[in-house]
Parts: sequence; C-alpha cells; structure tokens
Amino acid sequence: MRSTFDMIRVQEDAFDVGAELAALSAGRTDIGAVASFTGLVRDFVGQEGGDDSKIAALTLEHYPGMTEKKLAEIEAEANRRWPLQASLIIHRYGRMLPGEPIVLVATASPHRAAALDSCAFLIDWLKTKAPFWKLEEGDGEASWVDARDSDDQAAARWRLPDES
Amino acid sequence: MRSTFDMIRVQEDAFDVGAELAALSAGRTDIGAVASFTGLVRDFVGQEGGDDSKIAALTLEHYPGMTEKKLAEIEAEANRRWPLQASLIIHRYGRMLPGEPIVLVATASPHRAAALDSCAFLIDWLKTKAPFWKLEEGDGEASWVDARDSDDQAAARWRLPDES
Amino acid sequence: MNIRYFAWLRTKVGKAEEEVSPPADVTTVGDLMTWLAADRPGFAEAIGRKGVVRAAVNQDYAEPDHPVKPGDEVAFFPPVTGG
Amino acid sequence: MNIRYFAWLRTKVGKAEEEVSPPADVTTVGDLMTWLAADRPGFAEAIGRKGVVRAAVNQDYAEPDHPVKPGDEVAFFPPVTGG
Repeated sequence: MRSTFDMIRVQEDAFDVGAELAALSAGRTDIGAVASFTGLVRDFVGQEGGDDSKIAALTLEHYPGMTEKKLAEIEAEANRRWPLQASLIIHRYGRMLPGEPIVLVATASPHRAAALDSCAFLIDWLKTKAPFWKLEEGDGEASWVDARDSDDQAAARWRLPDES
Repeated sequence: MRSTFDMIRVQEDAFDVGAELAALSAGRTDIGAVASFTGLVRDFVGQEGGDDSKIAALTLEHYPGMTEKKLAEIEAEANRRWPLQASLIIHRYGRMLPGEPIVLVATASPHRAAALDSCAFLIDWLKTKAPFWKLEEGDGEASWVDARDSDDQAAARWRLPDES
Repeated sequence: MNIRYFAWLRTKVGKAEEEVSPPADVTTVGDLMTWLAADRPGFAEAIGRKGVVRAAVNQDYAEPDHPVKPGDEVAFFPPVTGG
Repeated sequence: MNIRYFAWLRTKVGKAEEEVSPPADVTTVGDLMTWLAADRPGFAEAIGRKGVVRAAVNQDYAEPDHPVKPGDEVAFFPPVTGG
C-alpha cells in the first residue's frame, strides 16, 4: 500500500494538533485507524512534585538539513514496515514554554495494530535518531538535557532481526 | 498519581477529535505526552481494493448502562497500571457513514511510554470488553460483523501474570 | 427477571427485552439458557452453536455457572465487536 | 572541510561552524577528531570522555573509522535528545 499523505515538517512555530490530525484524514473514507503521539514541554523534571526541578522554558537546537533527512528516513522506514495510508511528523525547534507542543507524530491505516505500532515506532526512533538537543531553563543556569538509556531501550525493541 | 481528567462518553453524535484532544491538556503545563487512537468507519472490508466489499454505512448497537460500566472499569484499570494525568474514552452508537469517527481513546502522562502503552491498552481492551456490536450495510443485506481472534490476541497481551 | 437480547441474537429471538419468571430450579445462567431455549427456537439454535452466545448478569459478564435470581437483569449477545 | 558543532559541544568549542584543511594523513572521522583536539581544548576534553561525542559525515551518522575527504561536511555533537 502506498501512503498517500507523507509529511515531515521542521518548524519554529507552534502547531495545532487537532488541525493537523484533521488534515491527515480529511476527505478520506478508506482510513480505519489513526494513532497519534504529542510531546509537550512540561514544567518539571523527573518525578512530579519535585520542587527543585521546575522548568521555565525549553530550547530545541537542531541540525538543519540532517534533521529533515533523518525524519524522512524514519517515516520511510515506518511505511516499509506497516501498511500505512498516511503519516506525519512535525517537530519544532527554538524556544518554547511549558504546555506547548514539541513534536507530533501520527499514522493512519485500515487496521488498528498497524497505526498504533507505527506511531510508537516513529516517536521511539525519532528520539534516538533525529538530531535535536534540548536545553532546559530552570531557576538557575540553563542546562543541556542528557540522553537517557530508556530511550535507547525503547528504540531497540524496533530493531529488526538482521540489525546489530 | 491521581488522574485529574477521566472521562467516558457514550453518545450518538459525531465528535471533533482535535477539540477533544485540546480539552484533555488545556491549561495544563504538567503533561509531557499525549497518545490518542481514533477508530473511523471505512468504506471497505478486509483488504483494500476488494470491490465486492464496499461499506455504505455502519450501525453500532450497544447495551446502555453496561457499556458505561465497562468503559469506566477499563479506564480505571489503565489508571491503576500507568501513571496517567488524564484519560478519555468516547464511543459512538447508532448509524454512521464512512469517514466518520466511531471511537476515540486518549491518555496523558509525564512520560511517553505510559501514554503510548495505556492508549493501546484502552483500545485493545475496549474491543473485547465493551458491549458494542457492528452492523455493516453494503451492497446487499446488512450483516453483523464477526468478532475476530486477532482482537482477543491483542487484548491477551495486556493480561497480568495472575490472570487466567 | 429481565432478559435482554442484543445484535443478531435480538433479531433471532424477535425481541430486545422480556420479563420472565422461570421456575425455582433455574438457579444459574446455564439453567436459564436451557429454560429459555425450550420455547424460543431462534435462541435454541443460537446456543446450539458453541461459543457464539455470551451472557451478562446485572451488567457484568457471566459464565454458565453464574447464579441468577428473581430481579436480576440477564443479557445474552454475540461476542462484542466495538471499537 | 566544513566542521559543525552542536549543543554543549558547540559552547565548549566556542563556535558553531568552521572551515578546516587537515593534512592528507587525516582520512577518517577518528583522525579528524584527534587533529581537531590538538588546538581546541574544549573539544579535546569532550572527546576524552567516552561515548559523549557523536559524529555525522554529510548528514549521516558516522563511526570513527568512517572516511573523510576534502569538501565533506562533518558534524560533532552529544547524543540526541529530541522528541
């Protein structure tokens, strides 16, 4: 099945999740399932209620050119693995405030499992393969976010048997 | 963590996925991840391109009272298993046309894996536990949709070790 | 006892709901199914096919050995297909 | 050769980008890292800590044994943290 709606957007402006999802399936009657994941800036680090770890703003740095290239590769891989009718990745860069969306991935398929699995795949792979770096502003000095082992583990579960 | 936005809606009217998702996280800055699944009426059965299996409309019959009870139980179970900040299940009944939404489930959490997994859990469990029945109208006589083994298998992967 | 039928079982039986007063020896869902089947050929045919009829007592799923008593709401239906 | 630095590696090195002309015996990403480290103390310190610097050649991830040649765009950065 050829996906008829593949889209990658890397942008500074905020976006409207509802409008983006509506566009994904607009005017179509062949889609049975749409899965989406939205990542948002949240106002705390780690466990909820930790009062020493408030986040005032987040700045996303990216590698222009390579970012678009990697996102397109990730989306193409999802389309190879699942019978998708549409897929969408939007990722912002620049400075953003708590409550604002950072990233949206969405997939559409005739069947539920393909939509759900490919959506999880897109965000898990994107986390470890797309060249973005987060800088957190809290009470004190801004600090670069460390990569997490749990992200590598989440991506690893999508590795195919012939990959090392 | 107590979920501060739990909602079950069983309704005949169509709904706006974007507006529902926006409401889920509106005015909040503590949510890091929102996952959603939308099930839509599609205009064909089985494999794409099968011209003998067009769907003109779908009617969902439900068991009023038991439906709400089971959906509330499913949502409560998701909240027991994952640290959710918000969860939403909307399921329609009555007659609907291709392209219209049937069901929306959405979950919010500080962390991506909890949102993604609980969203998949909600739709998988709902499929096998919520008392709805689909009647398809195609070219000829309307026919009741058969339950699928693949739905039982999808639900089974969420069974806890102490369950039979 | 309030009996409810859904989906194709409803069309087989020819009604969505009925009030019944089974004899005292009908104490389980299984007993009730056998008793109902006696003069409801559509229901008898449906329960004759293994695994196609599910039951709920007071809006919770119930196996054939689940007890039933006067005043209960007992529903019969095919496997669910929502979502 | 166009060298690019991102995130805290950019602040360590003190620039986002530079043009360099390494000698002919610099033929791999690893060679280039060693050569760049010679007079960039921030870069030297970063690559001294194991596993914290990643590289890309012409916008694809590259291991230390990956070849580099004049005209390439070579980027160095910490592990990614987007999404």
